[in-house]
Amino acid sequence: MTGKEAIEEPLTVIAPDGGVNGHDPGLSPEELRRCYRTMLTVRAFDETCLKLQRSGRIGFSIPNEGVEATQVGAASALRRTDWVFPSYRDFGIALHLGVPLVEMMHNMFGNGLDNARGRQMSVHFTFLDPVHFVSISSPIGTQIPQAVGAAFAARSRGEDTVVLTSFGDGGTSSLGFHSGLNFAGVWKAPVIFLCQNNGWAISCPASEQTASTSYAAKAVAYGLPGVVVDGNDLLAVRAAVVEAVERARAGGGPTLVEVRTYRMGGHSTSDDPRRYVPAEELARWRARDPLARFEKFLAAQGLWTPGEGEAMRAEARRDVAQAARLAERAVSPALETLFTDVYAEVPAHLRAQGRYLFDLAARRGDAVAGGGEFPL
Amino acid sequence: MTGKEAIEEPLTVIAPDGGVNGHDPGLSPEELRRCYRTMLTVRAFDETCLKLQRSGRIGFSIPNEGVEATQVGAASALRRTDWVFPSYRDFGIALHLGVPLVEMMHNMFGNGLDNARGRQMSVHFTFLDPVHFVSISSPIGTQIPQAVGAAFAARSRGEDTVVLTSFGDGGTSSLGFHSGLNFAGVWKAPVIFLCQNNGWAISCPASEQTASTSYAAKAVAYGLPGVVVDGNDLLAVRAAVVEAVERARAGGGPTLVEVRTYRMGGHSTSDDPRRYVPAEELARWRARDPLARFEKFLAAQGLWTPGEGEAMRAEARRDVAQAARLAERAVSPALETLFTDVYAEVPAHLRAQGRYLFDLAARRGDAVAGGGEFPL
Amino acid sequence: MTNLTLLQAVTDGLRTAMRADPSVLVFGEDVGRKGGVFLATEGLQAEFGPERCFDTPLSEDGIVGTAIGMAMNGLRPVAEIQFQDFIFPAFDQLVSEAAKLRYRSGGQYSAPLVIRTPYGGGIRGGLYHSQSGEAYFCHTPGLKVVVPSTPHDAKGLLLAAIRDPDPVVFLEPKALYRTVKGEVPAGDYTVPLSTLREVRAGGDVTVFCYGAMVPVCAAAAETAATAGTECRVIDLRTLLPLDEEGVVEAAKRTGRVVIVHEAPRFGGLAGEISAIIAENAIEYLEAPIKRVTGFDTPFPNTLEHHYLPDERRVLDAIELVAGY
Amino acid sequence: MTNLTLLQAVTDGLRTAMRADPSVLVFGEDVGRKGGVFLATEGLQAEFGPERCFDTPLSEDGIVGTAIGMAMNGLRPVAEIQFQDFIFPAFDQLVSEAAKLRYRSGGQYSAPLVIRTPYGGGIRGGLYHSQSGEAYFCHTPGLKVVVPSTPHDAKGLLLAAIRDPDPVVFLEPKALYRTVKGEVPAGDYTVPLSTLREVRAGGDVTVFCYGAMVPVCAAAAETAATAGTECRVIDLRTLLPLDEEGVVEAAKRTGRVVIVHEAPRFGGLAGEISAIIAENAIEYLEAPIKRVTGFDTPFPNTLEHHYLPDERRVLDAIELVAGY
Ligand SMILES: Cc1ncc(C[n+]2csc(CCOP(=O)(O)OP(=O)(O)O)c2C)c(N)n1
Ligand SMILES: Cc1ncc(C[n+]2csc(CCOP(=O)(O)OP(=O)(O)O)c2C)c(N)n1
Ligand SMILES: [Mg+2]
Ligand SMILES: [Mg+2]
Repeated sequence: MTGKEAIEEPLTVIAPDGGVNGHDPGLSPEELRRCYRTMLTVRAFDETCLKLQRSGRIGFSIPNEGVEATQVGAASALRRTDWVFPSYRDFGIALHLGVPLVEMMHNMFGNGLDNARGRQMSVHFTFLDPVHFVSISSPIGTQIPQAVGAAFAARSRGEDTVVLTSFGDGGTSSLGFHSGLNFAGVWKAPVIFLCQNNGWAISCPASEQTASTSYAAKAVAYGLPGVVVDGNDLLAVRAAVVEAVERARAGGGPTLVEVRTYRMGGHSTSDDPRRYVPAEELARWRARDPLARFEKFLAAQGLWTPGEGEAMRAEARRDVAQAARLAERAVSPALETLFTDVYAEVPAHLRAQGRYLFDLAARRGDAVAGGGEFPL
Repeated sequence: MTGKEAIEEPLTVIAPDGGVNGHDPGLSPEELRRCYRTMLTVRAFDETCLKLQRSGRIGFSIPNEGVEATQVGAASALRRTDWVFPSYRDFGIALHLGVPLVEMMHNMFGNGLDNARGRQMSVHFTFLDPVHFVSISSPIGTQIPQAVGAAFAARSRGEDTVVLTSFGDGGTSSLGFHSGLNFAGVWKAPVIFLCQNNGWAISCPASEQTASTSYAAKAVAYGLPGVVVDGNDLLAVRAAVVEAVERARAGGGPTLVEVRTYRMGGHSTSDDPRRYVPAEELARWRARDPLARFEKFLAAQGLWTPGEGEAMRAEARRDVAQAARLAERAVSPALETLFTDVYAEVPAHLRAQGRYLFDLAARRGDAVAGGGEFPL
Repeated sequence: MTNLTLLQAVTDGLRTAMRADPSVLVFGEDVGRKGGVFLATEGLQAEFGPERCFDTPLSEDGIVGTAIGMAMNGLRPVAEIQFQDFIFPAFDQLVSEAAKLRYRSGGQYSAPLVIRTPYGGGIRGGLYHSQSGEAYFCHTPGLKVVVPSTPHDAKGLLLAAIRDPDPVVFLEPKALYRTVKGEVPAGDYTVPLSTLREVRAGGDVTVFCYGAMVPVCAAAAETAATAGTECRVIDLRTLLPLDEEGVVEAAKRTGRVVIVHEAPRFGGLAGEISAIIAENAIEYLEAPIKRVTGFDTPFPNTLEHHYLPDERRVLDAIELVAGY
Repeated sequence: MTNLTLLQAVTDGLRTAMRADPSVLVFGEDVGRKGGVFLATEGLQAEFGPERCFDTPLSEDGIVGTAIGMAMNGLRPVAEIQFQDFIFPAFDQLVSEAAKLRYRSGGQYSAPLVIRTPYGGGIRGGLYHSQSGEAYFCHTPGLKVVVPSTPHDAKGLLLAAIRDPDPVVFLEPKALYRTVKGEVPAGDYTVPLSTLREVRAGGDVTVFCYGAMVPVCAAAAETAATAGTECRVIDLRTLLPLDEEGVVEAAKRTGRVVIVHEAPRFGGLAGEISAIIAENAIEYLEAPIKRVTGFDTPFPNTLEHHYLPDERRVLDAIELVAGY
């Protein structure tokens, strides 16, 4: 007798020629094109944010180039009533579930219309509707046990809501991974653990993150099913997540899905991956671009032509540019937001600190912004 | 292809009739009898400490009844130059590696001769020789990554020292388990992870600690070999640990050894296991007493008769009683020990606090001990 | 009204909260079958079932992390950390997550949870079953920190904490669990957070304290009174958010202040209290602001009674500031 | 002597320590190939090889836990925590283990390690790349806490910390990494721990500060001087063990005190400094002890310049106590 075994042979659906030999993605032509459109928007968002950061108009961004199929494939398996506990590299999940672009841009600029009131660094999104896309925090892995708790709560009310939490290869070394997966296993909580193995944790290669033969194999330690999926294949990711979601809704408990993809950009707009990423490795993955892969599939289905693709890409760029323009014009957060939302009610000591700050500004003028740059 | 598999069929050597069909334990008759003698001393120590605690002469003790074979079997596989990062239920490991009984009793009484100067609760031993039996702390699992670091250091000097760290079934849920095994896997550190699955984490049954099919299976998550051993079979434990030690010395890296045994006493002398342990479960394990098992083996080898056993048991009890008498008579720790060993040198503010305390005692008399009882 | 120990009052508070609100649940290590190592949750699993009172695997990070997720999604988790000394594996979830969730999400998400945990010395628990870590939590904006010292407050403050919209660290003075008894209303009531309690009236010296130090200070005050020094003893009860105006006002009344806690002095809460007074009432002070605290060392075992502030030490400080 | 930034001085200190002692090694997240996210360890892997400078898996608990074991067994680990905000997963290893090992083992075992970590605001890093957690470490007996504010001290204090027999948390003011430059001796030297540094002489007001607040306070002092108020600015440098006699003596000299740090006020180190003074120099005080600190909230992002103490706020406090 041996421990539960993880399936480490990556699941693939879309062949290099775009064929899927009979696989039914379970999506209408419109939905398939919407998946493609979301991926285009994610990429356009990346391009725009890089320009904005380079020109100093936003401080920081996180590239999603290369992981679009993972984000959209996973999102396509969820309902809006489900909850997402994301990491900072899950832009496409929120977008595909219906969060308006401009709301994300408000966050990128940290302006007064940002849901987080400009309190967080950019890409640390928080959304309550149309979907619970839970406030992202920087510490790696903390969202994992939280997702398990939220799933426990949903089930305790008899809902069939499932919770998807996403993290990277580096995230598997965090405390939250260990406690979260262990509690989920014991509680049979309706959670999908989406491990996005994108090859790197900043400059630490996935191969040095653990001696485990795969990240999916870590499921064995918690008595969960674990699978590996080709993350550049939108339909494969979708298929694996759909299966995990169905298991969770049916009371079958959690699943660990390891998605094999690649971070084609740097860790962030402040990172220079050429310091550590082998050029040939990057080239190998560029040849496996998830968008090109999906275009081949759509073309084979008669749902895509280069011309249509170009038109959609231009449209996506326009949408993103438009959202950026709106967000850049928006007001800055009000000074009061320094003291609100620390507690449900502003306590006496924070009211006093607020009065002091306003009085100080009146007597000695406003504070001036410094020039510090984010290194990563 | 699947993840490394753990061997979950428990390794056994000593048959119910005491036979080992040809297995060579690799120990001389004297050494075999010494193993037995150590187990007797462990049990005598338990009995004495329970009496001492009940009569209020010590505050607290941790029963080892049931896990003696695990402790001695593991210790018998080590050299005195190896390091041990133990838990609080590893009394027999220190004893078998040559730590004098009286030194342990000094700790049980928290007296001035205790290596820890009476600063720690009893059973929180610390020894530097004859073996590095590293200062035990109460927080579960913290010793695990420390053991990995100590092993890394030994190897960095080219030593063939190995490090054994011991923890319980509950300990596998700790942060230290996750970080320690993961780092050890990546570093191929010469460490033996001894997981003592004794059925319970205080009142939490091993079955509720994790959904994993075994604790050994958790090795898969870190790319380590994992094995399960019958922990009431001294020779089986020894065989498994010897194999792990040889692998580590040879540069083959760490091993996770899950030992299946049973905590026949309560969690501690303050715990009442009848509140939660099913009587029949206890009875089942009492029938598998590790001492009786080893006696059968020794008898089969012509190394033991009931008479000899009785004589040795009486001798063990005398030794323990003698050590207790000495320790109880020893002086209490000096007041200065409140302020020393916080840093290598006593800093100014602690010298000042010490002066204050002495001056206060001079002016207002000594502090009086309170009557608080330890609940667990 | 019934006469209960502080421990029984905690259990009564939990039972009352669980009866009043089905979204309240209790979990942690050994709180189910065993009823907690101090038996604070005894009988709850029997009454409310294993769905609402259960044991968890041995991970404080998991306990607090899952509690946050539950609280985000409509439950009112009351998690027990077996000893405050063992809360540190959950420190990241408490400090980085529970404390900051409402702020960083612009109020979209919050974590109305309670972490109950026994703290302090007096049971011969050594380094790891005796610590008083309140200062760590008090320096963490977004958390609330509550410490009862009587059975009445233990139940009333616990009920207030469970119904509070923000995360509360509820520190239970284990030394008082069975040593103090008092009248406790049978029904449902709350003691509002962030309010001080006058333990004893007196016009000469103000003594600030909380938790297990309250009876010690009260006893010292009685002894001081026999020598003619009348102390006003204030139980802070809620350490964060603290009633700072109340503290300043109480300091001004006597101009002579003693602050007492078990935790080490350096960086302890007494420093904050002292600084609030030195910032807002300096001209009223007629003596040094005296602190009586644990020493700046780990917590000892055999000599713990020399480490813990006792009546002797508090009295010494009272006489010093009174006679200054 | 060479003119280096504070960041270069840190790297120089690490290189000097590694050259002098083969048991010194440097590890953490991204410190190898990449040379650290701030490039503080740049070039070390190239010079000393991956055995002495290497990356670890993403676990602060593992980093500090293994560092303790290495230190116990003869190595001198210098571990980097990428941002101080991410040290909390290692809080248990730091507080329960590194800080208490020598004490609980009667001196048989000790953990002479250094945890280097960038702290503080000024880089638009938001809640989790800006915090100043020194008070958490300062309330932990057994740890030493060091904060340099000049290139010279950064190298000299780091070398002293690496050679110190006890565990040191070495907090590097990231806001000063590239903004301050100064003369740094080329060779090997140490700046003794637990000593204060006079940044500026002055007889009217004493300003205590450390880390990134030192240049802010120095600038405010210059401005105050133009209006006739001379401030004595003291850089605390080592927060634990603090030179308390030095602090008290400095407070007595002027009788007017301002204490400045970035961390939130409540439970912050300024409270401790204030209390030490109110306990030992009350009769010398001629004004309230003023604290200028971060607000009692999480760290903001867009508005961080309103949160951080600046020259305006320090000057305001100086004038208040000077004119009291
Ligand atoms: C607890 C913690 N430690 C360190 C960091 C700094 N950090 C930010 S991202 C990152 C790498 C994460 O890698 P991975 O989990 O693979 O996610 P990816 O960025 O590749 O999507 C690190 C070390 C952090 N945010 N939190
Ligand atoms: C971090 C931490 N949490 C909780 C405790 C309280 N505690 C002491 S022993 C124990 C159970 C340990 O069970 P296991 O690891 O199986 O070891 P065993 O006692 O069975 O040998 C618990 C929860 C602790 N010491 N440390
Ligand atoms: Mg990654
Ligand atoms: Mg156990």
